[in-house]
Amino acid sequence: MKKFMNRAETLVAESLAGFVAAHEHMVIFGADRKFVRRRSLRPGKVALISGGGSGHEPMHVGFVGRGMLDAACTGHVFTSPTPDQIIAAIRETDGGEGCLLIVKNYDGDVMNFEMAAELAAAEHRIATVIVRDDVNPGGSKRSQGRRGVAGTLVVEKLLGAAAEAGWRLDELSALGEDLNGRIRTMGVSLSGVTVPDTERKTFALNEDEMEMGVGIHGEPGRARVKFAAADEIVETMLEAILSDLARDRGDKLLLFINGFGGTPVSELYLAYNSARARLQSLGVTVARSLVGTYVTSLDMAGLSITVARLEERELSLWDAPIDTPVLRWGG
Amino acid sequence: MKKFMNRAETLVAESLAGFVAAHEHMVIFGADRKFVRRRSLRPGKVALISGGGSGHEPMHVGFVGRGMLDAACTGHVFTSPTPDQIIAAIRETDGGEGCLLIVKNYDGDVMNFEMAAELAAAEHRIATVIVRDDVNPGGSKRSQGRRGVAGTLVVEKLLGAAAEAGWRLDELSALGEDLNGRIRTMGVSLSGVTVPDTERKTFALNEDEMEMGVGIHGEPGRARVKFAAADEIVETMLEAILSDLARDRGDKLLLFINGFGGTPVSELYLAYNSARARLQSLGVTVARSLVGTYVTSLDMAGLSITVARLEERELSLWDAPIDTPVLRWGG
Amino acid sequence: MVVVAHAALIGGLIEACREVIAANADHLSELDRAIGDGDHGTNMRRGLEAVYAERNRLAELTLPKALEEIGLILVMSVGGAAGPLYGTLLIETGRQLAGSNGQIEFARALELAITAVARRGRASPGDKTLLDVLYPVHAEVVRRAGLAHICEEAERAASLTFGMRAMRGRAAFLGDRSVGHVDPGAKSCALLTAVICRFLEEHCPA
Amino acid sequence: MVVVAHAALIGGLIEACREVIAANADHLSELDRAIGDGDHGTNMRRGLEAVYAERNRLAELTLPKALEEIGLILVMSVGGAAGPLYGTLLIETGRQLAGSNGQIEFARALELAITAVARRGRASPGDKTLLDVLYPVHAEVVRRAGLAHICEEAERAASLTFGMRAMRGRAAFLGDRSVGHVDPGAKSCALLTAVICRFLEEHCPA
Ligand SMILES: Nc1ncnc2c1ncn2[C@@H]1O[C@H](COP(=O)(O)OP(=O)(O)O)[C@@H](O)[C@H]1O
Ligand SMILES: Nc1ncnc2c1ncn2[C@@H]1O[C@H](COP(=O)(O)OP(=O)(O)O)[C@@H](O)[C@H]1O
Ligand SMILES: [Mg+2]
Ligand SMILES: [Mg+2]
Ligand SMILES: [Mg+2]
Ligand SMILES: [Mg+2]
Repeated sequence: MKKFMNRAETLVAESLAGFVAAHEHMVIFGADRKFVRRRSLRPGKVALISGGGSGHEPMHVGFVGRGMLDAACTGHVFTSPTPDQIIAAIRETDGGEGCLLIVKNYDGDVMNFEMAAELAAAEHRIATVIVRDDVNPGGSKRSQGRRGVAGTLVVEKLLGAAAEAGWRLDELSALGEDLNGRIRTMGVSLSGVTVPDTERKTFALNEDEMEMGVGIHGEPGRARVKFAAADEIVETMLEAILSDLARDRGDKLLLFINGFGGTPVSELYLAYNSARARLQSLGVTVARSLVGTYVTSLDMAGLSITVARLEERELSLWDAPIDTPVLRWGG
Repeated sequence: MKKFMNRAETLVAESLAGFVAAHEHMVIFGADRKFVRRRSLRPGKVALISGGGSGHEPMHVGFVGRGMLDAACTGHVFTSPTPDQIIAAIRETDGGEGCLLIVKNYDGDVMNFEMAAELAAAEHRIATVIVRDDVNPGGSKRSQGRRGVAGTLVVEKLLGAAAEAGWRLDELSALGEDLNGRIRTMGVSLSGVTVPDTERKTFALNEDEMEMGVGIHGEPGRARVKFAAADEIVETMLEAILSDLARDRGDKLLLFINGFGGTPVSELYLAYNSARARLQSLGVTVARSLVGTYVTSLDMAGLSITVARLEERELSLWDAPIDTPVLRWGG
Repeated sequence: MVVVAHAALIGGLIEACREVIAANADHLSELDRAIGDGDHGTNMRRGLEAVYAERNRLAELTLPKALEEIGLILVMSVGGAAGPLYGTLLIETGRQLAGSNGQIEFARALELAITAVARRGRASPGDKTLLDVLYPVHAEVVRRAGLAHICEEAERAASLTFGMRAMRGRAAFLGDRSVGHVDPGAKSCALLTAVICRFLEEHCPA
Repeated sequence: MVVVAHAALIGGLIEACREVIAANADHLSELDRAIGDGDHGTNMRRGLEAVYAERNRLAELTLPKALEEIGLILVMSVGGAAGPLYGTLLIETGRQLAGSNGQIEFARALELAITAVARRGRASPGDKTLLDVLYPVHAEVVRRAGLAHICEEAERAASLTFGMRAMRGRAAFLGDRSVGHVDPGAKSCALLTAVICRFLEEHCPA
């Protein structure tokens, strides 16, 4: 494992320090460097806080800024941040309108954010949206259900725009819950990842194998299958996504191709091209697009496809101005 | 080699088609898909055209848009575009103020752009800037000199802003030439790359080795050395860069950490943190920063450091609004 | 058997727990790599090191208060799934022991704490988690089994997770592919139970 | 020896060149991988396929015009360094032969074309490029050596690049590490020279 690092113990802190310095006009560290927040908080709006383990960069810190998040808490690699970080972020960003916590559905994240919410509940109005965009991993009913993966970016962008527009805490919370039914993601991996602490690959694949249905923590997926042509891979993934996504004719779709860290952007665009053609052949129009390396799993080679079914209201929220280190558009 | 592709022969075309479709509000294909250009050309300005082999995505097509390039020509992987592509781009974007060709200093690129310029010279005013930002590879005087690498982004951004501001062809050409003396880049690689056509790694490195002084075509560098801690690598690179860069005290520096495609952004920020601290300890202030995966070498693991010495005039050009698929800031 | 003072008991337990986790961290991460994200050993070690750093302060506290504080330290340092789970276990045990003015039996306090852990984790018996060690350990405590026996039972319970299909935690995403591996959380729980039993056996009156 | 018609000569040469490049493309890329970017075989094959696709049209042209047209096709299809270099060689040879109203000797036309290639590439003898085959081939043509001899000399010249330090092209970035490898462009040039000589020997009057 060759990584640009000094020591495994300080890797997350050093990288975060670099991130904050490189974007110092937009973001600053919160108290004790427990989180990263917008340089200028806007009073009178609900505060949006997200976070999770590191290893998914540029998510979430890259989404801190006008029109998206107010603060992001980062844990160790693939390890949820701890409640003290989340509580500190709540204290520093809640301007009186309450806090919305956006949490990916992993037991660790859910439990840590939950403990933070319980401990801060006496002094703050808090609501939580748990993002569950992963296609149904086919597990039994009793399993913990869908993971929160790349679709988290979509949820955070839409809620961020809504919060900026003055939506109240309960309205945001309702929108977040509603979005969970309309965003689906599926991931494919061409390689395991090396967690810096352990210096070992999470799994090994042969030259002609891939893992289908992976999440963003280097864990193996649903099934190990034969590597195939891009069109074939995309078709399989879209089929799983569309059959898991309640759908009306005439829906406006957002198509988001996300790289896991080790895949060149040219391949992502090739997959986008393939996915868009496939959707078109099914009579579905792509109304909005995003292609890039946003929600990663360290240096994993692979990508995920996210399809979101958006109504007019959400299309406007998607188009609304955004100014963060990573996503930037509109006036 | 596992890549998301269908056939090696159509890979570049499919990826470009995806790129154009994903950013259809900003860019379109030129005639016969020979190049990509701004959707709406602005009359009365010099046209900026760049290009090169593919494999460096998102450069150059990602830089087509307001405030940067008017058109970009893409060749096969690591292979210069052909003169017919460049001539077509000249014809379609020259609004009468002439064309500036921005070319990375590789023999193939230089010769193909040169042939295009010769063939189009009868009907168009054309000037060429050959970017040479690579630190001196220590070759003899007769060698072809510095390569054009990640610093190309800086040159294209500054010239793009100047062209947008109405600079004339000769002024742009002079600025470009002048910048060549003030931008230096050095690259380090942790892995060879797999050229899709050949399906073989360009070179193989052991777990404890890295290549110092690499370019962006998967070619080996100046020297194969022992892998080291990030601080140490950064120090070696900065030393080579600074000693090759004429420098006045009080200079305003732009620090640009560029990923080669297979390196996670978190590692780039860690390297940025290290480089910034090192520069500070040398009494040099970082005035502008850029961190990301912009000028790549397929999926190579590695990064380059670019330092540019900018005067006030160029700082304003850097800050000037830009609206391209990849770089976006300002009003 | 050496009877030790209360402060030395808490300090000694902390030290023993820290040691067993440090010695087994790689193994725990190895187990986690098979069905999770490979960091359970690292997470637990970070937590135990944080507790160890405060052992002098902790040793001054009453047992219930010490348990609660250790739980909070684990919550704030471990992160991931294990932090809130082990944290809740200790915090709740401590609070139950404290709240009842010493009236509550240890077995009952443990039971309520385990219930809190299950609620926190939305987990049930057989889900292939650390609860699959906690439940049998509690059962042994209830029937006042000897320390050696509890220790053995914890080990046995952990190894039984080998055959289980994970229903919670990251391992659940593997579905059937989670079968055939020992759960890392169950393993760490068994290791801690064992080292605590052994320490008590050596240093405490029966 | 079989004397062939003019059209069949051009068509046959195109076919022979295309064949030798197709058969050696992997080997040429292999050489390019050692000191360049590993695509020389692919680039040349793409070029020769493009020429081959137009062989019927090309076979109708005069030799000078055919050479110029082939050069243009190579320029517009090969890309990279090899495209403009091989292109310039053929375009200039054709133009020289045509411009002089047939007065110019082939050796002189070739000389001027090679000079144009060197100017295009800013390259000198000994720089470890295809010029290191072109110069000796030209020298053999000047002294009216037999085709078999030219063919041999081209091969020898290509193998001599093994010891050279590259001064132009991507290989130049390797400095001393470029020594000890045959230059891919020199090799393709020798292969083409050899196949052309052999074809002419078989099909043309002496
Ligand atoms: N929902 C849950 N309920 C109970 N135990 C759980 C749950 N999720 C995870 N665990 C336990 O936590 C262990 C994993 O801990 P750890 O690896 O430290 O956290 P993470 O999964 O966040 O990386 C699992 O082996 C399992 O015993
Ligand atoms: N400046 C130059 N002058 C002469 N020949 C050159 C020059 N640059 C490259 N070459 C020749 O071109 C060959 C490489 O061609 P190719 O691999 O197709 O192009 P690229 O280097 O663009 O990938 C080299 O082996 C060398 O013979
Ligand atoms: Mg973890
Ligand atoms: Mg090439
Ligand atoms: Mg884990
Ligand atoms: Mg080459």
